[in-house]
Amino acid sequence: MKTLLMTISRDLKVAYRNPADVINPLVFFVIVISLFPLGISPSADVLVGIAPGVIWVAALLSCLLSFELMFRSDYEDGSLEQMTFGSGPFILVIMGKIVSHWIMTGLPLALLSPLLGMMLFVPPPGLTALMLSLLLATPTLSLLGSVGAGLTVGLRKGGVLVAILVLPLFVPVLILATAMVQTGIQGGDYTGHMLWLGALLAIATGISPLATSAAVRISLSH
Amino acid sequence: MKTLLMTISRDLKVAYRNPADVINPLVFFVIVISLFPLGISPSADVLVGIAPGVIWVAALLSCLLSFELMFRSDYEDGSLEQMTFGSGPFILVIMGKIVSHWIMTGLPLALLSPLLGMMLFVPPPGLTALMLSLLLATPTLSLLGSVGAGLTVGLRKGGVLVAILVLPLFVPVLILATAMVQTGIQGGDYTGHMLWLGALLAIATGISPLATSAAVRISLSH
Amino acid sequence: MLNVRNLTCIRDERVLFENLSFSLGAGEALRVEGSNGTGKTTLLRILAGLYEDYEGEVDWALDEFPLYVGHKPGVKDLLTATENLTWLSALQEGQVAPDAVRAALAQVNLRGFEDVSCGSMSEGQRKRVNLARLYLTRASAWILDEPFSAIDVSGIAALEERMNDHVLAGGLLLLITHQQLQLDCAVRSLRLGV
Amino acid sequence: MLNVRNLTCIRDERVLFENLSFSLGAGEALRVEGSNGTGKTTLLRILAGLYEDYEGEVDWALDEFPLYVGHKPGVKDLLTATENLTWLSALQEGQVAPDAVRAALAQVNLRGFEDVSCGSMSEGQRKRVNLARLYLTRASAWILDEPFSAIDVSGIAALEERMNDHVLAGGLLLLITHQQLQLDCAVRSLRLGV
Amino acid sequence: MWNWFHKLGAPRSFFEISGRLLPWTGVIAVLLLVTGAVWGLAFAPPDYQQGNSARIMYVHVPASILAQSSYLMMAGAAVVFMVWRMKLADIAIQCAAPIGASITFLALVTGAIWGKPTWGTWWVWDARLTSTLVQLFLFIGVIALRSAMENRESAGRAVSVLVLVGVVNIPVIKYSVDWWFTLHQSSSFSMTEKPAMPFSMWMPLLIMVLGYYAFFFTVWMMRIRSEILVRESRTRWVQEWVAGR
Ligand code: HEM
Ligand SMILES: Nc1ncnc2c1ncn2[C@@H]1O[C@H](COP(=O)(O)OP(=O)(O)OP(=O)(O)O)[C@@H](O)[C@H]1O
Ligand SMILES: Nc1ncnc2c1ncn2[C@@H]1O[C@H](COP(=O)(O)OP(=O)(O)OP(=O)(O)O)[C@@H](O)[C@H]1O
Ligand SMILES: [Mg+2]
Ligand SMILES: [Mg+2]
Repeated sequence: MKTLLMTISRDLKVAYRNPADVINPLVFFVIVISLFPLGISPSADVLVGIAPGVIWVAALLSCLLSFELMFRSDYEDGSLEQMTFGSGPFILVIMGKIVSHWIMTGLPLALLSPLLGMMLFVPPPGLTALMLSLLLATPTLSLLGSVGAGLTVGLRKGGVLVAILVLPLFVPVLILATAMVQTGIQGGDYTGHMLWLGALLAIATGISPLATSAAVRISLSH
Repeated sequence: MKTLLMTISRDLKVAYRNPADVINPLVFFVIVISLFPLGISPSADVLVGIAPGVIWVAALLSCLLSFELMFRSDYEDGSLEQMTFGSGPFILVIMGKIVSHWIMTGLPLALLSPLLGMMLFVPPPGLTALMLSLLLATPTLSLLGSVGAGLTVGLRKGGVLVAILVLPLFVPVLILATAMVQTGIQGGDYTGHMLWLGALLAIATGISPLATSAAVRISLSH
Repeated sequence: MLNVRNLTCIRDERVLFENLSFSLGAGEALRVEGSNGTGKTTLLRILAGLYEDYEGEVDWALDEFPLYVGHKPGVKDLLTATENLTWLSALQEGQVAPDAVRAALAQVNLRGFEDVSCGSMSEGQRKRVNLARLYLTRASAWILDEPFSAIDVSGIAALEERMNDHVLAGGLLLLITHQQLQLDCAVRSLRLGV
Repeated sequence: MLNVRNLTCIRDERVLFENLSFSLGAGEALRVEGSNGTGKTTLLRILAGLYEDYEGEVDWALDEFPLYVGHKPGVKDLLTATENLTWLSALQEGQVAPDAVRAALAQVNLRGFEDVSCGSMSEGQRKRVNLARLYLTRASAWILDEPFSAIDVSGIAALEERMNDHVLAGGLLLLITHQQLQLDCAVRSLRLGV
Repeated sequence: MWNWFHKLGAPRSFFEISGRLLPWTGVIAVLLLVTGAVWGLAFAPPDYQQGNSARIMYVHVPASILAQSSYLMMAGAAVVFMVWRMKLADIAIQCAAPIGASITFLALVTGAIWGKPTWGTWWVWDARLTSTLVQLFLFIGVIALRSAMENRESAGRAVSVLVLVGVVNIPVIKYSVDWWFTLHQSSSFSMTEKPAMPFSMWMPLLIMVLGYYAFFFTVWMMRIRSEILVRESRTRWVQEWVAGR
């Protein structure tokens, strides 16, 4: 437990020293979303129809870009290999890194999302659904993404390889979440969607930390 | 001139040794595009309307992710600093790197695009416009992106910072190119758009290599 | 404490070592020698559990993990010397007192750099931050891969003294260095390569 | 060939050197000394044109760029030793014969590793690939920042011989090392720090 | 049983056993495929609605079925590799991925070709199609990860982790995609209602399915054998075997 908290506080400290790591994915999120009115059409009817999909795809992509940073700098300066010598279980270190990743990426995205929803003319009930869906599903993204990040750390392949590994895994989250937002926009009841997203989160929590710590160990030993 | 060719052939050799660097952006492109039907709607009517925007945004993003790789590995292993000691002008090295980036990213994207257009139900005249727009505008992306890549190399910020720096520059390209594809889909004449895209390419060719070589020098001296 | 039996490692079709067996007890120091590329780093990484493509057996009888110092500096550029050292030691030791951290930094001659971020340090200083762990650790086995690289002459002397103390106090030391080594304790030597 | 006048460099409020002036002609060697963090690397990077935040003047009278070897290995992991060396030298020299490249690799004891990618080499071997340029270059000024780190004893001896030849043939040498140096030619020394 | 398992797991004995098996599976595959193809393409009755274009079914359906089970087989090999560290299993994963990817690709392409006459379009974002596409991406991920890692030992383990995470996700993906399709159905096409086929149609289909499996195993074994030769090229027995050819 102490290992977990220690890791989280260290990672947050690094992020505080270098706030760009937190701000950049957010800015990226905003920019990608604002490309769509430019590339497709500025009219409200069109935009509200595509809004859930666009916002969610943008959220996926900005998470994706940040996965790379999850382990890379620790790998490069050798701190990752030091972590395997910790007195606490290694999986707690990994969980700490996943939690701090979510605090730095998923959480701000969720908090920012209503604003972007408004930019795309999403009505208020839709905004609530949007934020809830992000709060509930971005932890799953961080968990699944950590596996990809762990597998590719040290491969100098940029974010693209991680993207290929984890995007297929994100498909269910995307489908459920956008359906939830659409239901919300139409004023429907989306408790069922939330339960399903919760179930996905539970599955990911069960599997990912184990898989990631195995993955990181493998990446270190080569 | 020899410096230019030498650099291109070296970079292509590295890419050949590690084809993933070329294939991955393509796969990313395909995956991002296939997220949209999942996130928005699978119906042909909706998809053909958003197709030009979606394909172009995906192309922008997969270029973006690959900019990072343009100088990073050369920076990390110290070859970039060696390049400044070359007997030929440094700007030729930079141009070589830009050209090889385009050959490895923009060109394959353009060649693959008709297939993806088909998946989003774009009719044949639109497909031609799509491919032409990519062929004409991706060099501009490589040129502009190189400036961002040069400025951020050595900052360990992942792709996000580059994205923020260059995305605003990409806006005119995006608007012109999607307008061109839309005209194509509706069976109109898009020579005017092509001229404009050509003009952007000419401007970028004039400015970017200079700016990039200055940027790289700055990044090195810190 | 350490028992190695029939260790064989082959990388890229090149046999680095074959059927290597040795054992090392408390208070013993082993220096791994050999020219560049003979497999010294690979051997130490195997012993540290960081490389697994080998055959043979490695048995440690240890209560805690060994302390490993590798080619990489092992410090985060964005954190200060104090923060780095606190984190690195806390990870392994559970908890460290701030005073102890300051004292360790002073030992490696980084007084005045406690709150400088490691990114604005010289090569040697960054390495020193990592090596300051030698003054904090309770690990009984040390695995040091070229700890002296980038360190200046007086720094090396201080490190040698610390290693000496460790071995005399019953610690185990595994060391690679291409430089001359002046330890008072007995140092066994293992030569790799022809 | 090199004229330095009133060079002052301040990093992070720390004065590294102030009003440093010296000049160095053909056939002269200068060793920059000082403990860790005194500014040796910074000085050499300034002279190589890689760091620009200084005051004072640096004048080179040279036809071509100097040869610079820094802390980083300077080789691409994905390319083989031959490819790396060919590219590195061709960049500076225009064109190099394949035979010359093979010969240079043999000089740094990498015979048999010509076609191994540098990513699967040991630390010292990677450094040797970069240092093999010393056997190919026509540059008359060499700037070497800790060239001996990670190199084994016999490798250092060979490099020292090469440097000696270079200086005796009228070259200029700027060198940092924390290790002992045995050159037959005269070596001036510049001490940084207190 | 265990004895046998371990014996088969040694690359050398696998090489020898598979060497004896290979001609048989090869012949069976060819026989089944030829019979099925001739029967299905030339003699089976045309579909009462779609006419002759439905004959592509004999290529498409087996490919789709095999595409799914090949991932499961690969996952089986991954479990074996993670649990017993059997080198052969790693080789099996490495060799199965490209075949599986090609079969999945074949299922997609034949499906698309079939879609043109029946649905009037090459591609529809239908649940089955989409999950097949996602599966192709999973295969590609496996291949991409393998090719990105230089060290064979760690590549094997990394790929197994990925394959296992993927296999947990396959039912989730399938489920969510099915559910998504029913949520906002866009077109009236559906493949789920299977026309009750006459014997003269499903028999050649069954033969084709079996033929695809036999073909898959044959190619898989051939790839494994050549990979064994590459990996064990230093050992005496490989050198003797090569010399003996
Ligand atoms: C790219 C397009 C297509 C893809 C990716 C695709 C994929 C699949 C998949 C995954 C299966 C499941 C095999 C199983 O679970 O047993 C399947 C079966 C089948 N497909 Fe397709 N399909 C495509 C197009 C078509 C078209 C256009 C038709 C005909 C109208 C068609 C007719 C069938 C039939 C009849 C089956 C067997 C049904 C069964 O045994 O349950 N498919 N296909
Ligand atoms: N990237 C940097 N940013 C800010 N300050 C730096 C940076 N690198 C070094 N410094 C400062 O400059 C001083 C001199 O560093 P330099 O690398 O020149 O030392 P050095 O003499 O080469 O030391 P060493 O023997 O350890 O290599 C250091 O004490 C440090 O305070
Ligand atoms: N990442 C790698 N991939 C494949 N082979 C490698 C890798 N690193 C090293 N090798 C091989 O293993 C051999 C031993 O490398 P190792 O790093 O153990 O040498 P070393 O004795 O530590 O050398 P040095 O004194 O240069 O540090 C090298 O000759 C090289 O052929
Ligand atoms: Mg070593
Ligand atoms: Mg230095």
